[in-house]
Amino acid sequence: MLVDDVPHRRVHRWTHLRQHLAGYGFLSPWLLGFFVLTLGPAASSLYLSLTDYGLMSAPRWVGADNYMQIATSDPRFRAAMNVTFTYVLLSVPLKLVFALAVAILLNRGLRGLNWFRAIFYLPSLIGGSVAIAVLWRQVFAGDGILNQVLMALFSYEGPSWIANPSTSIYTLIALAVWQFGSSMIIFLAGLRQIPQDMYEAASIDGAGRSRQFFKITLPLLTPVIFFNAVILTIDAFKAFTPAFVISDGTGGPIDSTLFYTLYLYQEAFTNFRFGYASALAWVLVAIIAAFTALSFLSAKYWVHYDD
Amino acid sequence: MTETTVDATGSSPLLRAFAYAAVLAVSFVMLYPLLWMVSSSFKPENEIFSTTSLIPETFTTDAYRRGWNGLSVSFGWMFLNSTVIALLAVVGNLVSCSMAAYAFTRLQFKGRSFWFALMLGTMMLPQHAVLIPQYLMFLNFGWVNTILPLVVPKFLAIDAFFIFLMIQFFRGIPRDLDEAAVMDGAGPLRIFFKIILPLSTPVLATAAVFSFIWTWDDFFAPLIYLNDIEKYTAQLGLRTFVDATAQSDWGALLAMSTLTILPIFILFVVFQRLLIEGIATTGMKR
Amino acid sequence: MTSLALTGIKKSYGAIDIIHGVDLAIEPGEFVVFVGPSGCGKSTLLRMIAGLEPITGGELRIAGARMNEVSAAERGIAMVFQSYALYPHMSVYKNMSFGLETARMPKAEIDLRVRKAAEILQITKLLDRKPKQLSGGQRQRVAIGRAIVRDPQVFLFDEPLSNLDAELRVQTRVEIAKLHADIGATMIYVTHDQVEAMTLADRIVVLNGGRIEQAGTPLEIYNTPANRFVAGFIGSPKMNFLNVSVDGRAGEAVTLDLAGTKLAVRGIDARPEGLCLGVRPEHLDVGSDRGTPLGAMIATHVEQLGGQTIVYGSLKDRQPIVATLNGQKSVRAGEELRLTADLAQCHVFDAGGRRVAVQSA
Amino acid sequence: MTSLALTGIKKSYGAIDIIHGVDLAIEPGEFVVFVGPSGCGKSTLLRMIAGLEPITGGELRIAGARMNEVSAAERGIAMVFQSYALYPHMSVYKNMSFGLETARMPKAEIDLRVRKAAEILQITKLLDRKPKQLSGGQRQRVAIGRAIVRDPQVFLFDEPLSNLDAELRVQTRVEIAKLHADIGATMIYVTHDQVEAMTLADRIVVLNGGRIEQAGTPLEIYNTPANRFVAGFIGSPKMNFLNVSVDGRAGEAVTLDLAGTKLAVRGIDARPEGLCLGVRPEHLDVGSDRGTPLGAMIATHVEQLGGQTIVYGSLKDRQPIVATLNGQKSVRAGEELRLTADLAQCHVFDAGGRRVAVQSA
Amino acid sequence: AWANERDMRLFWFGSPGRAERTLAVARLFEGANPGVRILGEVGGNDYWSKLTTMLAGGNAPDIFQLEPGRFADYAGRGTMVPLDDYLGRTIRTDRLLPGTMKLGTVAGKVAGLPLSNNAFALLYDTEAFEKTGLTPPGRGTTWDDFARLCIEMTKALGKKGVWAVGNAARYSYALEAFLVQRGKRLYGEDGQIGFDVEDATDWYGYWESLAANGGCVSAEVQALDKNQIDSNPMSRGHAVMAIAFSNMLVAYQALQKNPVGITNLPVSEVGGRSGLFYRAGLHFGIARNAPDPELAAKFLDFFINDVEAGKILGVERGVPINLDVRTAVAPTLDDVQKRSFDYVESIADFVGDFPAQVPVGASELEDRVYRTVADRLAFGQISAAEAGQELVSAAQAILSR
Ligand SMILES: Nc1ncnc2c1ncn2[C@@H]1O[C@H](COP(=O)(O)OP(=O)(O)OP(=O)(O)O)[C@@H](O)[C@H]1O
Ligand SMILES: Nc1ncnc2c1ncn2[C@@H]1O[C@H](COP(=O)(O)OP(=O)(O)OP(=O)(O)O)[C@@H](O)[C@H]1O
Ligand SMILES: [Mg+2]
Ligand SMILES: [Mg+2]
Repeated sequence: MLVDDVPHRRVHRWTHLRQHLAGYGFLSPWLLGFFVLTLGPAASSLYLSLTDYGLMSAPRWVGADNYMQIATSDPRFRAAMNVTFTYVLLSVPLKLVFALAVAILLNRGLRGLNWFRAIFYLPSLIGGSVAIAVLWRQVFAGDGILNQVLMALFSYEGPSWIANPSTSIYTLIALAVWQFGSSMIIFLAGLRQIPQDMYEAASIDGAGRSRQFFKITLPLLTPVIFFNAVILTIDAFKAFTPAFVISDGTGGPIDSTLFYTLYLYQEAFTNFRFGYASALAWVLVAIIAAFTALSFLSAKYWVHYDD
Repeated sequence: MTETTVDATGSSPLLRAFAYAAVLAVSFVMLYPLLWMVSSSFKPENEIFSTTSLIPETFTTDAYRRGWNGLSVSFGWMFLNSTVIALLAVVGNLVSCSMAAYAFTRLQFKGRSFWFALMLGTMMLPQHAVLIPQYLMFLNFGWVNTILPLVVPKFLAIDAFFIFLMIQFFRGIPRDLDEAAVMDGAGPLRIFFKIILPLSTPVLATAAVFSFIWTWDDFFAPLIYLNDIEKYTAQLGLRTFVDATAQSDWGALLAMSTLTILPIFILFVVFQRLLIEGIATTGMKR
Repeated sequence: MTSLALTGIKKSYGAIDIIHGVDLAIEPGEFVVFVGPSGCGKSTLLRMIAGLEPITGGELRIAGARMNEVSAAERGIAMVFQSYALYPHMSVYKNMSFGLETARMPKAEIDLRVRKAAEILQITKLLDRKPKQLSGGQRQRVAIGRAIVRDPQVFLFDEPLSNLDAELRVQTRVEIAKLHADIGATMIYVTHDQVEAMTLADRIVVLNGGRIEQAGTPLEIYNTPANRFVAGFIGSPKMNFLNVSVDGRAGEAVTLDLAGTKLAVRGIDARPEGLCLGVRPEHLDVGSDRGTPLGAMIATHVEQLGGQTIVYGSLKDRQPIVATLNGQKSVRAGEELRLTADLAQCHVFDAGGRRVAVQSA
Repeated sequence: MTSLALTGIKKSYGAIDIIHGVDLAIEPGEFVVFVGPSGCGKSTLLRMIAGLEPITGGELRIAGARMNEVSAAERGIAMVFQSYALYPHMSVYKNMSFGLETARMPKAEIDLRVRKAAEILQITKLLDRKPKQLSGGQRQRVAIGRAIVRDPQVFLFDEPLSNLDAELRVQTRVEIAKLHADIGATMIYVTHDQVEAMTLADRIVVLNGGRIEQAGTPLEIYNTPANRFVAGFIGSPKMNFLNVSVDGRAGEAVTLDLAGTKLAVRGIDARPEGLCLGVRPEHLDVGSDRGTPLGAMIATHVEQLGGQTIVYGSLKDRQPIVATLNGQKSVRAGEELRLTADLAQCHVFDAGGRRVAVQSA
Repeated sequence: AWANERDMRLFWFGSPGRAERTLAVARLFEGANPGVRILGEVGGNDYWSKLTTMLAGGNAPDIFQLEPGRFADYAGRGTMVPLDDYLGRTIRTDRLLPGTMKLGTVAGKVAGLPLSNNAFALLYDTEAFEKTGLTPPGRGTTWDDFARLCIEMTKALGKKGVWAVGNAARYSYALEAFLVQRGKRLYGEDGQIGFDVEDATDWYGYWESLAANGGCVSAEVQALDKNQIDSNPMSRGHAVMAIAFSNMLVAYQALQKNPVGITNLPVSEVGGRSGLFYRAGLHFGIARNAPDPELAAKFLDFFINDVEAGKILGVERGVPINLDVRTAVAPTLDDVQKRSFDYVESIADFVGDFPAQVPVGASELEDRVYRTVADRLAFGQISAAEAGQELVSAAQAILSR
């Protein structure tokens, strides 16, 4: 045994090394991207967040001043947080429910399924195109189609949803829900992976459609729900384009659609306070990270993984 | 799997009719804004906002002509630019993200969960925060005003979303198959190319379509990195129709928006079958 | 106790017909076993009865009521799936209680039933585990437990024991028999296993290519198989089919030639071409004084099972033949053995495979 | 032809020990069968040998070289998986050639080997199909073919036949035996099928709870099981274990009391408490003149297998007992049968389950 | 290749029409200066993000376009080469409107070159006035007259959702005219605001009462105005008048079916100050990092002084500041352009002095103060007095940072 020990250890090291090498080999594009494209800029932004830095000026170290200001004396930060949390807390669940509901409807084997699927994906195709601004005004303005329909059906004279500061955020939530296509596609794929015999076993067990849905479909879909929820939440916190396009970058009316990233953007690109904007960015990262960590922790209790 | 296998017992005709009605109603509501956009692209400029009707009073393709030729570079050229960038992005994302996802799901190496957490972390960073440092970096590389800043990062798996997505689906491929390949003497590379990738066509198609569409729709990166009009993408072209202080050409914008959606819509229709098909595995017991 | 009646049941997938019209009446409380080669439609038939697969043609009645259009959930049937189909996200306990909860049974009653079934199947210790933490055999038992707890009127089993080890298999088989005796439910059972089929069945139904070849009690099937297919399918090792020719005929009596050995039988009338003699390996004896001599066999390969010795070999005319001998016999390859058999236990099949009733002359 | 040596092999999942130190030397070209109850660690042991599962403790040597840290690909081992694990996206041909292409074998050579293996396994016609177009049995053969083509020094099989029907099972079993005879590779085979174990093995290794209970030739295991576990595990129906007490002792000779019947044996020394007598059901005879009388048995339940009759019943003192009788015997429940057995075929186990060598006195 | 081949990047925002004209001038310049190549870059809505990024990255285009509202924010941070050394030499100033360079001066230096002139104007739908028989405002119309006119007009139109004019409380330029008429300024030379709470309160009070009496559009209609031509209530069919800039007439007309008239803003008192002045339409600046500022200056000279270039550019960016070019351009104009051109000419006797340069921080004020305060007022969240207070304190806070 003693004699054999030396060569064995070499073999041992080599196979282990090779395993690690393979792992890092496959990860290398990402690693390279991470170190070159992300880490450097992220680090410099972290540094800038501790400085006062404007256009054409050298960064000036101010320590935690920016963070202090955010925490204590920035009313617009609070406004932006308000708007963003409203958006996240409403748009994510709504979009999830909507995407799931449509995915389930479409999973029933309706004739012409391909077309419906494509139609439901259409709104997502338009992305953050500038055309959205016009379309949304057309639907949600005082004389928009929504109010015309409300008038015709219920004789209800609606406000100008998009212009009224108390309703404008909901038009953006509606936009988010409208573009549910990608989540729907991912849900559809997830639904297809649920083995058919699960439903057979459940129907033999006497379970009707709703019980099958709640006891089989939903639990087995939890990994996909989890995935979508995490992605949607992160994206919703970072949402920028909808408000940028629809309010033309102002976050108006009266800051009612001042998304966090929009505020960050204004600070950086119209007010040239790059340092402060960087601090805002890292506060956002911290908030998202907390949310994501929470969801990963909670996943143990409600997400079912098969492997 | 065929489209109709899901209802083993067949639902009642009433339920079916209800499902149809629901789907139809929802799809009309959803489509209205887009229908309006398409119909407005055929209206003269001063009719666009004066009516909510979906049928143009005066039918004209003028907006298309204005839009297509209105800029010093034809819109067709921008379509070409967009296509090149989007295709390269697709290739880049598929290659680099699937590699990363494979490493995260199937390979054992030190620091795996650490890198995984960092990978998730990169998803949380708002792009505006790193925009200027990134710009400086690409400027130093001499890449500004080329498509490299738009394309090279995709080859470096910058879109963690796709890694995450692929991880979810790779997990559904039975480990038995990897192990069988290991017994067949295959190393990680061969397993990746010959087993994992061929079995992942649905998720690869999904990633391909998503990344094509998202790259196609992206305007911020092209805006920042492309300077010459000849290099503009379709989305950038669209944005030049909207002008903060002068007059916007809404007709041309709507017309070109319609045209911009068309290719990706066709792409989607062609690929959608692949997108949602489950992973095909052996008809294994257990 | 419920009766089932299948009348002209058919199944097609698109243009391909899988089941070609099956007629079968199952008495209340009867234990019916389906056997047949892989792909013959056993599972399909079971699934049509369960309501998991639409019936293409014919009628299914349970307790007299037409069931073709009734949903699976409402047929009052329990089923053990070939793939187990355990709910991966539920514990073993939950897997078993799911059906009972669906029926809104009181919690205490559920607990009682689940624990009782778990005890029977020796999975009490596993109740908190998830299916993925179980070995193949353990999963199978959970699947059986899930059916048992519901105490239904009709049980369907699709190869429920195929992954169990010998001992458990015997145990579970006995449990199922006891279950049947206790609750008297009607049971339909698909299996590949000869012993299971023979021991459990009130009636065995032999399927082939979507048709019933024969239905009868185990011993009927064993002793008087309707045709060569059934004869070959039931029994392991398989019945030896030996080509024989008609050598001579004297009134009722016919002399058959088996590789040179003459056998006198009665009952064969016309069409003497393509006859074959069926002898089960366990009915062959070696070097015995009793029985009719069948000639010599050259042993080529010997398997020792402990309680039995299986000798593989061939007759003079190189026809292969297998003999199962009791106990541990020392036979070497190349050895020549004198075969005997009781002609009463042999069968003659005509060229069409039909069994011809013969008596030794 | 390669030898394997397992020395103190251990496996734990976290804190749970699954394999508790296995020592086993396998000769070059030997055919070793692992048997044991479900969950005893058979698959785990196989996977450790294959290199799919890290070895927690102990040493694995193949052809003398330590293999613990060598990757699966470099151990020169082929494995047939319990789940087949065919590559669903490749044709049968590709499935079989994959390993050879991995080894960069010339195309012509690959073709030759694949076709040869396909011929052996009778799947030449299926070479262009995808796995999902195959029946269970065909898939199994492809899985075996995939192992064969690589011409490895060591084959591992994990319950390869469990999904086949009786006939195919026999066929494939014979093919594997032939394969072993032809290529002479070392083979390790996991099964829960008694017949497979007995007929294929050069040596059977009986595992229980992660330990080796006994290793020996099939007949050794059958005839002289080391302990009560092995005795009970091998053989179907299971060996009867009958409680006996020591009634008297005269020098070497001891009189045992079995439910009132006296049996005189030799070879039992001290510790006479908790003895039990093991008799295989197939060694019991009913109403026979030969053998030692074991008393009367009341039949409670009878199973007719066609070639055999299994009688379940109990002795006078209500101990359950099973007897396997040759042929179709008409025994009714409640009937009293006189049991006899050849004491030379019986075993005595002490309180610890160890077999005590006894001779009839 | 040419030994002296030089590339020069030119960056502007605007309509495709503007791009066409600008590039044509660039080609003309290239023709006149062999070896020079001008690379045009057009921005749309996102011009400012891109410009900022390029400036921050030290990769700004040699010449870029700025608008008066943001001019000082860029000029004040030293992003541009001062033009003083080039003025009168490379850039000929002899035929320019006298004093125009004040429009490009920040902190005593000429930071950018004004390209054109325009002035505040009141645009109106002539048809609406004809139909209702009301008289369009003119030099004799006071703010009070205007209020009465608006209320009457709304009534006379009698259409739901249509008012006389947009709510101009949020337009800093309208406020500026209002202030100048009162002898105040929007911004003083000291870089602070040039008015007090009372002025602001009066301003807001005026619009609050006009809105309350139905003279101007509702808050919801006004809120959708992004301070762009096509989002203006008049363009969207909610008003028949708009307070805007003279050069916008062309664009407004394109969105209207009826002929659009142009006139001056109402005044505080008849015969008093008009509140109007010539302001810069747009600026061109030479980037601090430009490798060849001399060449860039040469281009600027060409752009404003060359008659052929002027003819190509027309009045698309406003009325040319070079008087010769003005004369040359006049006959080439169509009817609508001419109306706008004539308006600028016609108020020559009516305009006041050039204003003080807008201070650094003005664009932040535009983005987050003027509009927000006016909207809060319009939606009834605050009173006019509070609005005045808030405007002054917010403006002071931002400008003194
Ligand atoms: N969805 C389907 N489409 C087409 N053919 C099918 C389908 N399902 C089953 N079949 C075919 O129907 C036949 C009967 O299948 P079935 O599963 O009932 O066989 P089985 O008797 O249960 O076989 P096994 O013993 O292998 O389980 C097979 O030939 C199979 O190929
Ligand atoms: N990943 C794991 N984590 C914890 N325990 C495990 C794991 N995999 C297997 N086991 C346990 O290890 C034991 C041995 O499993 P193994 O699969 O080797 O059994 P086996 O002998 O092959 O059984 P079978 O005959 O049912 O296939 C079982 O009790 C099983 O529950
Ligand atoms: Mg089946
Ligand atoms: Mg196993």
